Amino acid sequence: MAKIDELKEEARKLLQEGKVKYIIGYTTGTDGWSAVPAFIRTAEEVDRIVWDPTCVHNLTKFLVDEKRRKSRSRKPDTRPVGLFVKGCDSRAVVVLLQEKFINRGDVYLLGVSCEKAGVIDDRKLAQKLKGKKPMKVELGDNGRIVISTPEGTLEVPAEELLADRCLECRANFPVVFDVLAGDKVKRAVEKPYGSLEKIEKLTAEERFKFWKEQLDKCIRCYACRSVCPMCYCDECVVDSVNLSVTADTSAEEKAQRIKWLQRSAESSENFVYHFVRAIHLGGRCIDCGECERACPLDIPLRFLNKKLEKEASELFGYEAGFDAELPALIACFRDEDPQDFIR
Amino acid sequence: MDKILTKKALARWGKKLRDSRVFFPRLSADGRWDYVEAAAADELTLDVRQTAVPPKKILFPQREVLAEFSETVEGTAKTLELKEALPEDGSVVIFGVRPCEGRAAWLLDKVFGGEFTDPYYWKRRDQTTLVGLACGTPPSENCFCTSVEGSPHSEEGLDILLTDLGDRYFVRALTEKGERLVSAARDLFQNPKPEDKKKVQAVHEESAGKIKRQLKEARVISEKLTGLFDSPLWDDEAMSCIRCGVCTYLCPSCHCFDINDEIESASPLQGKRVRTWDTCQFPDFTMHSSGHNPRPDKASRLRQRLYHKFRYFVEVYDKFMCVGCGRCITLCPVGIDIISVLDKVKSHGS
Amino acid sequence: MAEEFEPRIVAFLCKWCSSAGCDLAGVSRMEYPPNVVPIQVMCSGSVSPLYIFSAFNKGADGVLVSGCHPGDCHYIKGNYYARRRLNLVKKLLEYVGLEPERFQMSWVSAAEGTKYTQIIKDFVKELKPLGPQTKLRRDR
Amino acid sequence: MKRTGVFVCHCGINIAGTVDVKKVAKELAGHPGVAHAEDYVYMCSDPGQNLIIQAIKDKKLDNVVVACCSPNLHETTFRNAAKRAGLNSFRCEIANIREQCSWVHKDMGRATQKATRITKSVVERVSRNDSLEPLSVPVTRRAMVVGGGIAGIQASLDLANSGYEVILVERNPSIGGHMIQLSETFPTLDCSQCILTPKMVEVSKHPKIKLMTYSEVQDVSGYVGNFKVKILKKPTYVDPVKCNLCDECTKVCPIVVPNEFDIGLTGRRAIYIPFPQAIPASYTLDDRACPDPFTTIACGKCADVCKVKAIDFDQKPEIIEEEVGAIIVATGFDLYDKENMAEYGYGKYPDVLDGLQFERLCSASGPTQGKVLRPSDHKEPKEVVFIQCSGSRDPENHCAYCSKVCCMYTAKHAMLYKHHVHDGQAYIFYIDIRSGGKGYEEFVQRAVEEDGVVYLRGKVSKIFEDKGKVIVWGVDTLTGKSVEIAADMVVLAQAMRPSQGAQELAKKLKVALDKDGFLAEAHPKLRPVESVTSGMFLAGAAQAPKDIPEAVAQASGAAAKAVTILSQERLFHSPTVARVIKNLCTGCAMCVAVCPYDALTLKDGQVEVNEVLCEGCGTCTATCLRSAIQVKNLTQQQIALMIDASLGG
Repeated sequence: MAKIDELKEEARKLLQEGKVKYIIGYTTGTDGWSAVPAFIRTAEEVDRIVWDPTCVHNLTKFLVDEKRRKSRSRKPDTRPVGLFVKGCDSRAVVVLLQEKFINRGDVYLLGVSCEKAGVIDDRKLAQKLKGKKPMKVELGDNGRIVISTPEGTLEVPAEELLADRCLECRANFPVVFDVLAGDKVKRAVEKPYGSLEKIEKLTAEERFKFWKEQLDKCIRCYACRSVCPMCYCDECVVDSVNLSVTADTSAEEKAQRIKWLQRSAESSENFVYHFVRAIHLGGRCIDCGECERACPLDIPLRFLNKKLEKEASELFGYEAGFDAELPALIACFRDEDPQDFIR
Repeated sequence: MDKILTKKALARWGKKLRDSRVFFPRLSADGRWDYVEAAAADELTLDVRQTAVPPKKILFPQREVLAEFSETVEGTAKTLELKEALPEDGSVVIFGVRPCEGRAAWLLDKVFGGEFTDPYYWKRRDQTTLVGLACGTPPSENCFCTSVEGSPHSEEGLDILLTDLGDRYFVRALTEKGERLVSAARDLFQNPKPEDKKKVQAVHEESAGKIKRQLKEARVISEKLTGLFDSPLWDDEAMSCIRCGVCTYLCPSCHCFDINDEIESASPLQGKRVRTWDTCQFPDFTMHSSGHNPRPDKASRLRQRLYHKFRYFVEVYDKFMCVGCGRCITLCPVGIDIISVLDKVKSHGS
Repeated sequence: MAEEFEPRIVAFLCKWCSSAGCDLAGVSRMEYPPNVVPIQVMCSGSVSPLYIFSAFNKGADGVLVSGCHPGDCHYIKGNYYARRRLNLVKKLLEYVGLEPERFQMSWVSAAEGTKYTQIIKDFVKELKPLGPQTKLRRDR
Repeated sequence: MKRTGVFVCHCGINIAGTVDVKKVAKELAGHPGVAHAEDYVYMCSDPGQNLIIQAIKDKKLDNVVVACCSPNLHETTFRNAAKRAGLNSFRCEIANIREQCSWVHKDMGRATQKATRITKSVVERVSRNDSLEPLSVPVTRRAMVVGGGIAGIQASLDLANSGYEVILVERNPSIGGHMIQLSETFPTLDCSQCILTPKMVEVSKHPKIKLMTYSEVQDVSGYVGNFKVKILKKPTYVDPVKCNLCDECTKVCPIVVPNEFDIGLTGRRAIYIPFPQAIPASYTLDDRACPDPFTTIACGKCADVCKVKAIDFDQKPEIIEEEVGAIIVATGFDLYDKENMAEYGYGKYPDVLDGLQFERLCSASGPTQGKVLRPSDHKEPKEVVFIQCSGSRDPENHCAYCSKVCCMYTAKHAMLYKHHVHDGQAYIFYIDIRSGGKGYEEFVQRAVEEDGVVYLRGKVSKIFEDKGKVIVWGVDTLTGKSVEIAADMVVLAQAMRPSQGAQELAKKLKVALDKDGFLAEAHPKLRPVESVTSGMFLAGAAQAPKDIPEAVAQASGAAAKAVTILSQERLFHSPTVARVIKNLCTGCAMCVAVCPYDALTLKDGQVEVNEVLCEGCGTCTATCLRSAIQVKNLTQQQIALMIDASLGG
């Protein structure tokens, strides 16, 4: 990870020469050890930038705000935004390009290869530390993660702390970037969808029980969609405030807009919400795992999106976020698409 | 009324209360702490880490049916019947409530009380007994109750405060409700000895010292806010905000709600009027039907959250609407830290 | 007395093939159980996954989407998009534990009144043993 | 709140027989937004319509729902009624409670409940309808006819004589179809070629007909009134203008292949003219037969002997693009291949012919100049067995349907045979005799009485060769005796099938096919010459087996239908097209990708709809992740309400 310094140099140059508006990267949060998003505007600030296995966030999300700001300002600053991207994040950028949400020129991509590691799952870390407070989490040599705590440092094999999605990642280095730190080492994943097996092997009734328990927890804080870079709609269809509201829509019609689901965080409504999110992410989710990480109630949302990712690849040979020129999964078809389920 | 309860007896106390619904914090299958209703077999356990969802969910549930309506049709004549739906009767006991959570209830009392009282809230509140547990060690890294006029052993809002004395609890009944709960199992309790009281004193003083995080001069900040409404500070601080509802939904003192009619049948008209949690952090919270939104961006929404907690509420009730539980810090997906934001407010311009 | 359970089914029929096929079944006076309320859409390609989720949420015991046979779509290729999109929906619903029988899709041409009749008969027959769909239904 | 009126039709007992229409009306009266609900015995009758019009005026209705038969039947009727009452016609919708309810159920209670739900859902839909005005588009006032058989010829002539340009596309080198192969026609026994050739000539000379033979339709795009067609013109390698029909080329051509015109009874050269009266009168070099006209491998003898230098090896396939307003499909039929007939020897016996081969055998222009001789040894057959329903009316093994013309042409065949071979004996095996048609029954009687044709009622179980004879085993179901005939020749009345390649063409044209592969008409009774795709019409045996007079009649019908479009200055296009909700569209352009009509384009980050191209299919709606594109009067909001209504109440 030493190469990160090259990126910081690049970042400093970009800011000095005014090539970018600002840079979205990571810095250490107020807890003193875990990374949080940072918005670096001056060369001096560049020193705040950090790169370690706690850099979980998919910063691509902030391009959505950037676009909003741009559209609102009268004479927008058209310079690109510098953006730190991991492999998964870069695939999010590809999807945003594919959906013409951004232009390639809008971003200057500072790519970081996860090489053989990735980012950690703070829940796994907490379990390892058994109450000890971490002070720093770094990637050591030979794929071990080094955690320093007041009680001393401990080294753990990366696999034990890495987020599940990193363990199943097939793009552990950026697919698109302007500069790259680290090497393009492909990690071999023998079971890209292994984590799904334990659910898939259940009976229908067991699966329903599992998902009901999980989704009953949902309080609809919408952290999952708020943190998701693919959820860039100004307004989510499950909220549907403006839908079909035109100049001649009566107040009454506004009041009776479509309610695909109720606001109440009840089982049935939560199911609809998460169905809609899952299906809308079909062929778009790039498995950055942010939804699952952001969920304050630990709902394993990744299992929903991963399932559709699997189906898309197995049924239609489609993989999201590798080629911005391809049509979207649901905007194309093949004559030989399976139809065994159709009468 | 002060009593002593041995830890062994705690479980039996719980059993004695079978005529009420008993809640206490438990570790769920997926490793989260949560206030859940005790089943007959369950052993009461206390002193745990902070739950993600505060006990607010019991006093002020995320979904509250306010009324049910149903229409009857005779030919073309229609009559609409509306019937209020108060929470069902039945006493509730919540064990292991943290002093900050108790204080939060005390703040909600002010909001839902006063000139206009909220029957739904109060019915639940009145039939619920809060058994608090003083924090020996802070349940969260981000506790800062002492900075917002609370303490790890504050009593506001609680009916009983337990203090852990190692092998036993020091039980202080603070309200009639609390005393009733104790007398319901009189034989389990002993009277405290003088040294017990000293020990309690010690524990309390010590625990306050264990709180690491601090928000200095909260009152000063509160004053300072008045001048900063239009400050660019909010834009900077909100840069990483993703406009989710975590900080507010999981805040023990946030209490904003939305009211909707849930139509179940269009003809004949049938449905419920329900109150659900809402949050100032959602874009549509202030969305007008005209499409205009007075709080159009996340900066204005972050500002609103802080102003409500540290300015508007202070103006009305002379209290902070923050009890320093630190949930919004711990659970924010992007690490926005209310303490550091407020510190910036304080240092702003000076 | 306990009545026999009668499943409530919503059927999205494309105007040109399946709805016409459904009409033909009528013209030919074929008989099938009245459990299905047809909703005519222009093309199976216009059936949004939201419709299916919503129908189950509102208490449907079964949902049918029927369109033209591949290659016969009045709108050339709408049914191909439907086939892909709704395959994903089906997989998702089954993944969360909904009985596979509850969501079905069929190709019914304007000439296939008999096929439509048979599909409805089978659908109802398959749903009856399952009983009411409560998993996704909003409790009313 | 919009005021909706609901009108429930009894349709005599068609609906009222199984649906309690009064109850439906009563239920609907209580539905929110319904200001008026009533039932009437025949809503489509004048009094019925007046009742609607009155109610609209008296009750100040904004919307109308008529619960009756399929919208395909009376939607227009009631929308016009609503219009007469001053409503926008798009504020009227139909609830189909007949075809999709009363006709398919018996249980009155449940049928009534279903009818109520259907009607309520349509009430919900109409309550969100917009008032719309039809869009209008100019019409390309020319037509294309596909297929140059008698049907295509007739349709082309009728259109041309009504003053419209016609492009007649025929894939073979000459027009004429199967009719030109026939010897005589029933029931008049007049010569088929004699009555067809004048029409063929008229086609070739008609100033308004552009004849494109040896050509195939490759692609059709656009919509009624404005189709764009791509036609592939295959090279004939012969310049018809220069060619003087001297026939020298065929004399020198070394290659012989089976002659399609004589269904393989004779051979032809690689360069050939299909038949003497071919239109256009010109030769064609069949590049599938000739080794390779493009290279020196080709012997080039034909070119050498051609004095007028009409042969041009450099001709290339051409794609010709045409714009037309209407299309008539008359692709005709083929005979069901003898090789499918296991019981009749898979067509491997030379003296077992099919109907068309026998026609050629009898034809003056045929391989035997009209003498009936067996192909095997050119002897005159003394006993001939004709077998009807060969491949027809046999759902288990062959075609389920009746090919309709076989009874008649078999009778004709037997007669013609007797006229050629006076001392011969003709037997006909039949299941039934279907001789419906002017003079048809008399014709069959004549065969029996005048020509002593022996009709045996029964099916032939087996045919095999034995000592130069064709042995026929069958059963006479009237006498119940099994019959064995040692015949000299057997003629199979093979079933009629849609012509080979019709299916692919139908796909290109977006014309539906029925279960047997014939072109499907829009309505079996009321729209027999229209396809479901507006602007496309059907004629001749491509739609179903039929005889010449029927084919001609249908062709004229199709032509007349096409004129109803071509005679318009402008056509009206449904305004129920897609609309973009700007504040939701993020310009991801997924809808642009899925639109089958290229009606959507991305412009400055947002999608725009070309309303003339949009057919309102709504595929865009289902694709859009933000519901930012909706089809007018069938929005997701409307569907959501319909779902609710169809489950509740």
